[in-house]
Amino acid sequence: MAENEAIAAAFADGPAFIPYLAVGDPDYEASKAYVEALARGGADIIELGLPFSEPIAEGSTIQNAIVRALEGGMTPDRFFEFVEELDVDVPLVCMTYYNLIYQYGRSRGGEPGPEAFVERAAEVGISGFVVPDLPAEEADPLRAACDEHGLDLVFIVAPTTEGDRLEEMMERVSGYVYVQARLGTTGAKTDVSDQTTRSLQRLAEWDVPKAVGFGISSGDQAARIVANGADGIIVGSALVDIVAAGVNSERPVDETAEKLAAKARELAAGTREGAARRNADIADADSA
Amino acid sequence: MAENEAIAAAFADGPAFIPYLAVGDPDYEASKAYVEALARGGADIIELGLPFSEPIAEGSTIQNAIVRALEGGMTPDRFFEFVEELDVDVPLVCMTYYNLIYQYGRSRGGEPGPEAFVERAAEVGISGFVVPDLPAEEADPLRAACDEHGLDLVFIVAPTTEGDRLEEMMERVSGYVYVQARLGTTGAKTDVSDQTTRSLQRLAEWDVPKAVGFGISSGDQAARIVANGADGIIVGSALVDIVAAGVNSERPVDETAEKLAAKARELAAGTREGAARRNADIADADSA
Amino acid sequence: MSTDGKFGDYGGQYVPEALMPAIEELDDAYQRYVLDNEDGFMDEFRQRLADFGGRPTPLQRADRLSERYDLDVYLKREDLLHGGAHKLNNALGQVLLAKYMGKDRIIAETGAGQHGTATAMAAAHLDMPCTIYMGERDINRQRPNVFRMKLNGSDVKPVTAGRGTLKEAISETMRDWAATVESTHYVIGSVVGPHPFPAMVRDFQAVISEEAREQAHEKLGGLPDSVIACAGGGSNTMGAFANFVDDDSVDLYAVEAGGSSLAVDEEAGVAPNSASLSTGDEGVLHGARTKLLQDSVGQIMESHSISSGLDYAGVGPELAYLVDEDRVTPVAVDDDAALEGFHRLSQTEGIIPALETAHAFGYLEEHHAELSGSVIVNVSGRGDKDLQSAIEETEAREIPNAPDMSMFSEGI
Amino acid sequence: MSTDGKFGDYGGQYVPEALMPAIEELDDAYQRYVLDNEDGFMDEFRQRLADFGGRPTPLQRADRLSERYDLDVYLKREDLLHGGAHKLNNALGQVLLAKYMGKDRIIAETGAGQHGTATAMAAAHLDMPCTIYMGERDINRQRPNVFRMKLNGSDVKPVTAGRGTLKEAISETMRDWAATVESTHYVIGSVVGPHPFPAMVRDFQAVISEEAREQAHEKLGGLPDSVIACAGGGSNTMGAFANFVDDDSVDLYAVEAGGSSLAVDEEAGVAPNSASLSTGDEGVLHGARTKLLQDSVGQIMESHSISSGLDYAGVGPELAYLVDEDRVTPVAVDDDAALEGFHRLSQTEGIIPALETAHAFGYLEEHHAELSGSVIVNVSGRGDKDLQSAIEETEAREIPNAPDMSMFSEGI
Ligand SMILES: Cc1ncc(COP(=O)(O)O)c(C=O)c1O
Ligand SMILES: Cc1ncc(COP(=O)(O)O)c(C=O)c1O
Repeated sequence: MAENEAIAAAFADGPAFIPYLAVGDPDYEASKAYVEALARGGADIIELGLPFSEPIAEGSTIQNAIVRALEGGMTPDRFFEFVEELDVDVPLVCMTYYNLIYQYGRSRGGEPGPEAFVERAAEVGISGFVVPDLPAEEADPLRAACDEHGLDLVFIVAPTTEGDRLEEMMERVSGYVYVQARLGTTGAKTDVSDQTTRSLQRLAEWDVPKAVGFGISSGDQAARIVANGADGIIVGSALVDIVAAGVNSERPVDETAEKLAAKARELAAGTREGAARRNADIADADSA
Repeated sequence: MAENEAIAAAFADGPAFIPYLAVGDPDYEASKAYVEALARGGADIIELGLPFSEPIAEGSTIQNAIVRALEGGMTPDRFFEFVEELDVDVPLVCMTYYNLIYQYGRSRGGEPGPEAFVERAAEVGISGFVVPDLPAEEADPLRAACDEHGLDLVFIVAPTTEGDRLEEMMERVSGYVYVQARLGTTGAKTDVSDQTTRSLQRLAEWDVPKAVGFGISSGDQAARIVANGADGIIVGSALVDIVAAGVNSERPVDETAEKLAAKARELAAGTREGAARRNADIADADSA
Repeated sequence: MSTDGKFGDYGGQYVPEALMPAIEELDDAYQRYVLDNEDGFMDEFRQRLADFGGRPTPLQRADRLSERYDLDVYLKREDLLHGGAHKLNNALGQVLLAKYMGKDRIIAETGAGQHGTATAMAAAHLDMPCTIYMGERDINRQRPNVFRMKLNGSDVKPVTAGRGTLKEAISETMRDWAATVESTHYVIGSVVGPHPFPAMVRDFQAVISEEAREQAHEKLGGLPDSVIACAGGGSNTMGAFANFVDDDSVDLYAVEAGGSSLAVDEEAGVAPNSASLSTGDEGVLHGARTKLLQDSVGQIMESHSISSGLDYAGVGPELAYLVDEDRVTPVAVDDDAALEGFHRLSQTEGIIPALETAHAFGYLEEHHAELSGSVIVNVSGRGDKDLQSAIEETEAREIPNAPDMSMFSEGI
Repeated sequence: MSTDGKFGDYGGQYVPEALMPAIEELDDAYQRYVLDNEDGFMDEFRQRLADFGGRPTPLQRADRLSERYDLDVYLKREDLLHGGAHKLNNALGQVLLAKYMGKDRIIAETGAGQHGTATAMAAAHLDMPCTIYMGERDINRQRPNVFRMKLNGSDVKPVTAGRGTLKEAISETMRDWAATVESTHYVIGSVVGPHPFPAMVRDFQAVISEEAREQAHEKLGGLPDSVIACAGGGSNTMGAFANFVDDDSVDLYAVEAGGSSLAVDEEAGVAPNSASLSTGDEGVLHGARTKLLQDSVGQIMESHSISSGLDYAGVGPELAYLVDEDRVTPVAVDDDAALEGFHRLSQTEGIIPALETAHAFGYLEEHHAELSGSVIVNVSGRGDKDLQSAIEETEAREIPNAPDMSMFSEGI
């Protein structure tokens, strides 16, 4: 199984801060400014959502972002263009639903199947995928295409994922696992579930990085989660909320970008802070 | 079986013109003027409708008259008062539905049954009854009360009445039979059905007077029907139409009364004319 | 019933002479086809009720109501009959009979439209031209039912006379019939009118209790202790009672619409209820002697109920007789109790009853403590037709178990 | 079906990881209770379908249509099922299954409200708290159904996200389920979604063809030549086909909504039809691989039909498979033909069908000459819910057999 080097590098020197935004929300240009703001704010990896019309795994925050992006004219080809034009220096992970990946070949006159999509993604500089509606059992064709192009395939591990299913997933995962902090769909929440801790324990035996997402909205939370052992934190809705607020209050794009950068800085700092605490704990434990 | 003398007298010197009006239409005083106008116009007998809330045997013309009369406050007791006060010199027949006849005793604190109603009717000078929803089979109590007070009970013979039913009816009838000119309910029509002729033939063997009604609206028709052998003609809707027109155009009561009198004169004249023609025919036949 | 069309002193044939041949002809057809199954009429009727109507309807144990009332409550599910009410049993029977009689046209009157829709369905099914008279005001209040009749190919004739409601429609239908008796059959919608209608409609509806009695033997191992049915004209009532009348151990309850009050307003000629069995006096209406809501001189009173199908001043003569004989217990529940029954059955058993039917459940809710053992309630119809009224009437009152319906305050 | 939840390449479980345990648990329950009748589950299900639902529903010969088309037309009368459509077969099965699984809460999404009302009824009947998600726009278009759900005690939650229609309601229900899988069962309304739903819903609906097959033996003396059913998600379709699939002599027709045209508007992302079997491509939607209406890059297209119950961009994976295998013939009729079918059945047989069902009759009207012998048409539901749309849509067109509806131009 290939491992994408850029992603591996992002986790190499400590826990990673991984923000998410829906690409094209609310339009192409603004969206570019927002993603670049995240990079500026300290993102180690960025998850770029390619909007699908039926986002069954999303909370309403991201669902609304997707509706805005689609209304703004986002398509797979525009998405690739977007990535190509993007001026950032961090690895990019494409988060989308399987039907868009599967149909892309056909849209270019070929057969349906993931190869064409992955090839094009690799071309524009994508480093990996998260596909929330693709279970490990159905993932072999996409896994194979990723391997061919040196891309990672990230799976989401739910609090309820265990036993055989977990095995199957861990056999196919690369880059990092997306540890779902709690049941439910995406959406900013203030509590940090101790389901997270249990999940991290269950995953301890595998040495792939574990990035925790779902409901993280503050630097504080990020710090606590990383202190608890996470190798990364993924933040989506809390950032999309800023974009949505900007849209609703018709704020200028650069102001919203600045707010996003600030939030990213807070979260990145929280991530480092958590890492420091954890190292201190380990040091404590060592010295005890 | 009693025979009411006044009614017998009305048929004694030739065919009778028998108009109908709903009492109290559109109000007590106007109604009195209208009935008196009919008498003035040459009525030989007058049928006075006591309005019942569910007049199932009436056409819409008379149904609407009944609604007006009820809204004008007509009740059985007001009806009797009306008859008592009426200044006309022709026999009066009360036309109403059986429930009003049946309940009157109870309304005066006694038992239900026709006696009280008939007694009171006799008192105020009614000479007979027509009860369109009372079949001969159910008529014995009313017949008995009529006999006691010397009142007639008129039955309606439909074009379809024959055999045993006709026998039963003819056994109980007195005064005259109401020969229904055609199927259907009351209402002014211009054609004179030849069902009438057949009905008259069927009834020939009984010597009770045969008055034809349902749909007669002109002196001409009256003449033809009487010429065909009828002993009387009954006219309701054509007269009620005049009352209704008066109500609708808010015509003064005396004008409407005058129109009614004029119509009555036309119909009475038609009746005499028919009688003359029949006598001539008979004379012709005799001389042939 | 004696053969002269009387139930004690009730019943008879108080109709205009012009209609007598028609009802005599009908009586003859009733005797031959219905009572004697001539030409296999009843077999065809039963087969069509099964295939077209969906009979037998279930006798369902209502587990949750049984628990609530500490009774064995069984529901006879006439709401599942095609059209959504017991009305089709009768309409199909009469339209088929008209065919056997060689008639080529059907007329009927309808108030709320339930009988009209049932007749229109039966007429379409049997390819009989059909005219339905309906008061103009009722047409405006019951548009979905009017539309259903038209969809089924019936000619709906608005009656503008008088107040434009059921009574004027009845007169208009009589008028049509009086003029067309030879070709036309008048389908009366309940166990009312002149003989043979009360007996014939009862016999068509008796399939309800015929099935229920058999189903009770299967499910309860014997007879129920009581049978409860709402009563307007009384056709679902007589249908539900007929095969239990001779079982003296079975108590029969006819639940009338108590409206807003059992007292009457003589002055206005209005009875704010439709409880003719409970409060009416003997009299003659629409062709039969029966118990009526009338004022002291015998004018028929305007009745009232939130359920238009119970809103009638008369009642079937046989029911009047059975009440006088103490065989049937007449009871009444008011509009509020009926709405409570409506919500109770909807919430507790997942069955939304017609507002007519809801009276039976209102009675159960209020009086279950007086009952014991097993009870069959006749679910005479479903409530889809009543959603709008149920919202409005519920909003106008304090019904303890009503759901929050604020979102519907502007109508559905 | 193979045991991995696939029908050929179709089907599968394309769901967020958080739901996998729930659908694995459900799959286990499906195997045990439904397939192996553990604890007598299927016996209780069948008994409740009979008593509460009114099964069996008749297989009725449609005499007048048979004559018109020179065929033996038989109607499988699912319109007589409690609630007025086949939907209850599935809803009752799933709510009961949830009870057996020890769940204490039910959720469902609904578009037109048919599945929601069926679920609300079943939940009331079985005393299960129930939440129904429904797009805000759909709520406003389907108020009577919303009211029925509330009357049955369900909590109807308006979904305001996006356009406020079915797709947003589905997402919202998924969201609820993802957060509450342990206590809650999600009742999917058709043979769609991840395994085991397509197989399980088919098995609950298969009672339709189980009965029909037996009834055909009684009434036709053998198998029918064809079975016709409308197809949205395809649950009434698979229910009507399931027990005939192995009978090669029986032709199976799935009638889809052809809408206004079978062509698509890529630009607008709109397919003015819902004919995914006839015109769709393979893809992944709502948890399963199946045939879909999608644009060239794989975004799901907005579908269209006058019947909201057919208005869905996907279709059950098993149907997609049976079409690829040439076992099921996919056909489509347009809105006009569906309305003609609607009026035809109403006028000719006295049965007002749902607009969904009307597509099957539109097909019969247009293509009867291509059929021969005996045909069973599945009358998946009754049209009471559709009266308003039927008026509006009929008025907007030239439908040859439409009745005069001018009196309804201001609505019913
Ligand atoms: C459902 C239902 N139940 C009862 C009635 C009352 O009629 P009856 O007393 O004749 O059964 C009606 C009349 O429309 C009705 O629709
Ligand atoms: C009466 C009726 N028929 C058919 C359908 C379409 O669903 P399916 O294709 O799952 O049977 C619906 C959906 O609401 C319906 O209500």
